[in-house]
Amino acid sequence: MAELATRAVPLAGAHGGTASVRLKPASSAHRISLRAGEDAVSTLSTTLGLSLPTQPKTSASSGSRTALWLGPDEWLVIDEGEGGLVEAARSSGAVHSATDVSHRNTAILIEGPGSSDALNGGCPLDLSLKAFPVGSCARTLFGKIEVVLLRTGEQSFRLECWRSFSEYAFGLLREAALDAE
Amino acid sequence: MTSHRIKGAGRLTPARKARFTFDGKIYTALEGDTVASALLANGVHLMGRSFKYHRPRGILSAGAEEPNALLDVARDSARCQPNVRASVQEVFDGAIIQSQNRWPFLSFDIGGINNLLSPFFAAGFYYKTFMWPREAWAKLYEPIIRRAAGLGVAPKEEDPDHYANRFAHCDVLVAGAGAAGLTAALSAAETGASVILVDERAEVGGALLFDSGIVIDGKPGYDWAHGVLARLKAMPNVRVLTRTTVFGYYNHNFIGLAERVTDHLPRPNKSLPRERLWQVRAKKVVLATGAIERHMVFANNDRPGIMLASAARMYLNHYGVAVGSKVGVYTAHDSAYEAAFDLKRAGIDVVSIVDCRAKPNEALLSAARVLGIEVLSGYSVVNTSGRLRISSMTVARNGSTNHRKIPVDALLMSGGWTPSVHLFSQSRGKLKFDAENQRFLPNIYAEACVSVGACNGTDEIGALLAEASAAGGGALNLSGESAYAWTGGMIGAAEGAGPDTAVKAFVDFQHDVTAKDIRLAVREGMHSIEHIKRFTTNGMASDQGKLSNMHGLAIAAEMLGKDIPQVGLTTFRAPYTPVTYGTLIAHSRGDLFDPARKTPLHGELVAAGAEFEDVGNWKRAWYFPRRGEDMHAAVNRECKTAREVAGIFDASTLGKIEVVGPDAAKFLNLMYTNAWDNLKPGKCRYGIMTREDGFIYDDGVVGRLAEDRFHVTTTTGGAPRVLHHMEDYLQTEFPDLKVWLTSTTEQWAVIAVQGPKARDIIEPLVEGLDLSNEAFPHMSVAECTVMGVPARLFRVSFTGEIGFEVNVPADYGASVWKAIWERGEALGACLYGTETMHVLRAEKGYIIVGQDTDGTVTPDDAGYGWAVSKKKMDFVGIRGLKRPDLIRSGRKQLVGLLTQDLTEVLEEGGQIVADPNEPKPMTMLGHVTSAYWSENLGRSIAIALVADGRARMGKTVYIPMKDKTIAATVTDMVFFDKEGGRIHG
Amino acid sequence: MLLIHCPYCGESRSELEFRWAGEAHIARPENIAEISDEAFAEYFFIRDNTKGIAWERWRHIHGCGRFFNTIRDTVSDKFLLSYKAGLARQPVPGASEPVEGDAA
Amino acid sequence: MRRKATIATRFDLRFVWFHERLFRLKELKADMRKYSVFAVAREAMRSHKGWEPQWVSPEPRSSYDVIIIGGGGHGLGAAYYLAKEHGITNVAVIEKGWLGGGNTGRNTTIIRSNYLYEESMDIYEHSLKLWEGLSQDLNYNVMYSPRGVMMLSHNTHDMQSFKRHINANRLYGIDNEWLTPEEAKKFCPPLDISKTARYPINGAALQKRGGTARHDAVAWGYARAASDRGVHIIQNCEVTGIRRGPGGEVTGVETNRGFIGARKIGVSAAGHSSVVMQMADVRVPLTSNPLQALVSEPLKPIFPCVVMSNTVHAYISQSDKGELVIGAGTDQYHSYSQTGGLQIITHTLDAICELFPIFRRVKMMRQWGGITDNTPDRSAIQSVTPVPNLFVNCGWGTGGFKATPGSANLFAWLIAKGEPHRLAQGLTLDRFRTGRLIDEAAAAAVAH
Repeated sequence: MAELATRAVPLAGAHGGTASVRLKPASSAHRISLRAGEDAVSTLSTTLGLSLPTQPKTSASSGSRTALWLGPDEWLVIDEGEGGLVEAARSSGAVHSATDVSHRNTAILIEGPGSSDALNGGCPLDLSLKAFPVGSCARTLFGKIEVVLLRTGEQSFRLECWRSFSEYAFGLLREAALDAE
Repeated sequence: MTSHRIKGAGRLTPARKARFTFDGKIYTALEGDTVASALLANGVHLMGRSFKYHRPRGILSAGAEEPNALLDVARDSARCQPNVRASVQEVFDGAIIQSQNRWPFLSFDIGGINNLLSPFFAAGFYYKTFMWPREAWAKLYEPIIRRAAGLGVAPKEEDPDHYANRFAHCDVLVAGAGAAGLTAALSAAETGASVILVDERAEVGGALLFDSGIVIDGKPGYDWAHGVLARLKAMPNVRVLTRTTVFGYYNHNFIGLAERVTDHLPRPNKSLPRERLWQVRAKKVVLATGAIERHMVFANNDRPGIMLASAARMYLNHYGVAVGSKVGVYTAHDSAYEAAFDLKRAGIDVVSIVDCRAKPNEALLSAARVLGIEVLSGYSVVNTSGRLRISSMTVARNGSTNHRKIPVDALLMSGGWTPSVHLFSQSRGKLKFDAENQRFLPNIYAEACVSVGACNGTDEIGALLAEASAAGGGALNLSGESAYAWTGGMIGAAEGAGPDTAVKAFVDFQHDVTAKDIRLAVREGMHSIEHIKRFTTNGMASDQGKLSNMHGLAIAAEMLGKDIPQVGLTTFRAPYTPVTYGTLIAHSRGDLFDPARKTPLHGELVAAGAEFEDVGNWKRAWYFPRRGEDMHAAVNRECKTAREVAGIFDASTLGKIEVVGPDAAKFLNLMYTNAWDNLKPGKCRYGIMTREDGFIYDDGVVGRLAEDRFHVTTTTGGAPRVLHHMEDYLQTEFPDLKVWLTSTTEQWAVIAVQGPKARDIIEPLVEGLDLSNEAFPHMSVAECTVMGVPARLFRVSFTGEIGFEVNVPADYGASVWKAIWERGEALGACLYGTETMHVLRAEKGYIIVGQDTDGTVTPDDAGYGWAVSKKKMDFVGIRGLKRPDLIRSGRKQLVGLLTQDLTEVLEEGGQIVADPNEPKPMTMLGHVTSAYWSENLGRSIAIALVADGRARMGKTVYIPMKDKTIAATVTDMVFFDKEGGRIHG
Repeated sequence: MLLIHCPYCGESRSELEFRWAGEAHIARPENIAEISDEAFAEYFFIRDNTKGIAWERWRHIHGCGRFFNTIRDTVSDKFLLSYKAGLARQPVPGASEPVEGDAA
Repeated sequence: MRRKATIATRFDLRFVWFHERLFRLKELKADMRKYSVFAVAREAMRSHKGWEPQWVSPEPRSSYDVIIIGGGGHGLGAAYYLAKEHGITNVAVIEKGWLGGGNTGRNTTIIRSNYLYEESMDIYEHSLKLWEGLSQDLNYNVMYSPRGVMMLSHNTHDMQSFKRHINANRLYGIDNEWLTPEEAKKFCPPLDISKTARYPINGAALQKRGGTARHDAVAWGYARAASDRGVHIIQNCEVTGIRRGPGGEVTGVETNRGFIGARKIGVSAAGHSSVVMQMADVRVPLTSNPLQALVSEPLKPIFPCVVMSNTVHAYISQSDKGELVIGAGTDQYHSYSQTGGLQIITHTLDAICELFPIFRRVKMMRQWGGITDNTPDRSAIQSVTPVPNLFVNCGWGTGGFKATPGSANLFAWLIAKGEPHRLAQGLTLDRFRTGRLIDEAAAAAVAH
């Protein structure tokens, strides 16, 4: 038996932020890009153990899992627990596509009163609580990269991006945080 | 402090002082002073030189429209800023300020000779001369002109300051915080709307800062403004941005703001940005941008000490500074009277009000009488004198030649007020001409936007407050009154500006455009206002015609005998005032200019000593030099080792798309020229993608993992556009297919192991898969376990050797790479980079899309005609490929080239000819697309696109270089292992 | 910078998130392999390039990823309507007469 | 007052005398139409009262031999060359707005000819040769300034592409040379050539004969020279229809000033070409996009040449007035609005400041947009059309200014002879049917 591979996560040791905006890399998570037609939503919801959101900009959570609506037939499902997302989707028997993107994406957690200001340093979305309440999510832009943004609390966000863009995302957040109120 | 600051006047605190230098001399200012008010307080009127004639110039205005007093303001050698308007820049302690466009001194400037030569330098003179001899323009005239032109000097060092950006959204954005803007903002805010209120000055108030005659809700205007400000600041739905310019009004209520954060601070906190760009999307925009006072156009109206009446009033009422001790007034509008009254009440000698109107407002005349100010109505100022500051004005009754010279040290002028419709125009709203008041006003709106107050032609305070309150959407009930109702105004040349003589009556101060220049332009056939502007440069200076446009238009209209609207108005463009590049760029510089993408193996590559190259956004390992090796030596070693033992390569940047669904094969059939339904799970195939035009768009190996799942690879640079292209067809043309696409480029770290010992290297790390040739032959794919993690293993080769591509989840990539390299190193393998990859594939004649092809190459041109299915009824490109030019003979085809001198490596991009002795222009057959030294073959090799290339096999062609001509023989493209046995082990 | 309504996201978002995708309702010929050179040139190259009301495609590429159609005035750059891909060419809102056009 | 004027006049005379001695000029024509230093000096002494209109704007005749639709550089130039080289003077140029008000007056004035394909080299080099003598030919100083156009290479792909261009140009007789980063820095001192830059510079291609010219002067110079030869220049006249005869041939144009007959019509309407062509039921493969540009405040000379980088999308030079003239990219959508998004400007400026970090404190003074007409292969169209006697010149995209004299000259030939000149044979509409494209974009990412 060969030795076992060890894991090296992006943004290891990255730190930054200010008193009003705290930045930290999220821990590793399981993720799938889930694609399916309308007819498969309810069975997939059952086997995944959460109800896949069907409204734009919304997410749904259950236990360690969160499903983010990204498009009319597309969800990003994140599991911060044991995983098994691909298998769960497969067990539905519905026609769908579940592709493991656990390592493609990485996430940065942004917390504090200035978090929306810092994000608006590069994100063109209206991040006021009225337009983007807790639980909202969207694929959008942050500076020159594409990200998926999830509002986890009034003053906290999770920013998902592809791993090779994570240094840029963290760097821009670090600089924008300096300018956040 | 000095004799020009009047005790008790103004709103600055005498105890709070700041020191600065101007042209090396130390001066004292008060906190809150602008550079202009501080210099005036010190008796300094001469602040600059004009662009063309180098005429002495002083401060003209107290705001953003300033055309004359442009200075260089610095903190240190890197933080220096040219062309700063003295009327806008606040003084800070330690500021180093210098005048511009003069040599050797501001008071004695050699360039002033241009003023004497001015008869020669009429508008457009340069189009008529400087043409002989032909070479002299670029060699002699232009360098002289260029040296003479330009105002400030660009900084020589990189800007050490940083800038910030903020996207924002609001219900109502209010531009301008004068009486109208404050009212609109308060009205909107009280309805609960989110409001952003913006003003370019350090303080809110707008005209209330100088206009002492306005009372709102029973309070002096200034006090009322600050009361409203306090209320707004206490509201959570309101953001007030001062020192912030609304510089651009873009599509769909997208508004650009530039906020000056630190330029007024003596020692700014380093964490603060110098300026902040706000990009605001507003549901509604309220324009409350006020109006700008016009100057009068008369002879020598540009001497230092001559300024707008409202500016003098601002310097007095807000800054407590007297702009002169013997002051004359020349006006066509009532407002200048109030300036005169304020000055007189402050104890300044106002010698005369010269009003070119025959019958000024009776109330003003009587007020003047009470104050003891002489009013000369029906008179004009026809000239001035004074070298570096005005010393007298010459007045004459209109129509009379009897002149009277009156000594003055300042002359205030007012031609009335021009509504600031710049932002309205930028929004593409249509203006209408208000003939009665000779002004353009907003008429048809193009955006969700409303103009209020002076910029809308609403001058009366009560009406203004009501209009602004309604615009805000609320219902404030404010009362307002002003001391006098204003009437009057004129545009165009006043008496004493001509009619058409050698007199210099300035229309555009900065560019030295005079009334006679405008007339000359019309005489020369420039009848469109845009032609007049471009011919004379009127309105093209850094103030963009804020003062000059209307005058220029009126003079042209008079010359043409047309109404002003018929002559037109030049287009207002963003920015309203100049905006620093650094602000517009904000964070996008250095590392944040453009993301540099690194693979999961990057750290390992760095540790192994790799040199990197940029490929698209990626940093890729180029080669791995060992001690003492240059690139050539390293690549030669890598090439040899890879073929003799094995090489290990980071292929993670290859684009990957997971194509999943019951119709996956059907979809790929349409997207690639090849057929896919007959590819069995566990097998791979090289695919070529064309667009409808039939030219090669991308290529890559596609592995079928299951009936309904394909792992598609693309070129490194092509990944995003290929996915977009596929989505386009899937969503638009073939929406009924049940298949989905997911980018997995970054999910996998890809380690290519190539060479005779490739299998030996990876075998011990792989579980659950028999890697033998029989069980896992060339072009196989399988899911397995590598070092305990789920992996996808490809048996593929881009080198012609036995090859594997190990795909493991990216986080495990570095660990697996380390293990593979540990085994590889022990067996004598090497790491290799993109350069060696290029050589090895060229030895085998494998093409690189984008290097050997360029968007004009068909699969057949590239020698890949076999990859185009003949059986398929349809695929993207099927029709384009059959067009006449794509099937004609004589097309350029990819072939091999062998130089007759083995050691001669061709230049990539070298052009190929059949007859090296043909005179220029020569007939080119094609070009060298790839060329390398092949250590394995002991000679140079090349790939080239050559017209009719395959028919030229064995023939000699020539590559003429700058210093020599190289002969080469056309061959097929496979240079190494022609039989292709090695790939199968 | 345009503000574009995405019919799938149900709201208007910044142009930054979108990619323009050319004129709408140009169907790929069913029998594309058989059409003439002229017909192919017409399909692949020729566009109306309308000055005025134009039907066009956009993709919410950095949002929901969907292609959709819009009606936009190419002189004012105002959007008059956004609608989902696959729907027939929609009439101009507020126009009194139906606009001619194929339902592709 | 009077005394001062005398001093100035005396000085002017001395200046003229000096000028004359320096260049031994012999031309002393009294003809008021002729521009020269003497004419300027003479006028200086009488307050410039003697200048005549540069071009005359007569009432349109009922018909012309040729009508050119579009009064930009290309259209005015074509009229000039029709008169000068083909003896066809019964010509009108019809412009819906003011002369040179389209892309002629809105571009960043870059001139070069170092293109890749023979079809492109032919026309752009023909153009460059005409630029070199244009001021003298027109008797109008268009300020052609061959200060050098330097295109930056940032990676291996750029280098391969540039060397392909350089070699092709050399064999074709067009100057274009490879510079090392150090040589590039020497030619343009503000350039940052540090290896640590995000997109380090690994070399550059320099065309020394490339440069800039004064855009407005090109339109005015052609207008004046054409007018001198009898061409009618009709502004504020919008074509609303193209009338056809029984054989389908053109017979004239409907305009907002009535019908004007024509035996031949040449359309040279840049961004509006497809609109005009549709009046004759001809569809051309064009997309009109906003293209933006901007200038800085005027600065003392700091930038000696023209620099372009296709990789980071930046185009910059400094005008004689001292403004940094910067070309931005095209907006993505088709539009006739002549405005574009702020993001295009910011993207261009961050590229400029990456190459020239010292410019970060410089200020943008004015931004604007034009309408570029882009073809699928980013090469121009100069062609006969399916309609007899209707000719089209369009699709110059972002490269139209540099092509002005060459395009105008060859378009005049096309109209006069009814068939393309040898140098413009590849530019016909037929290439979209045959697939024989001239794909400069495919070869070099952006043609500018």
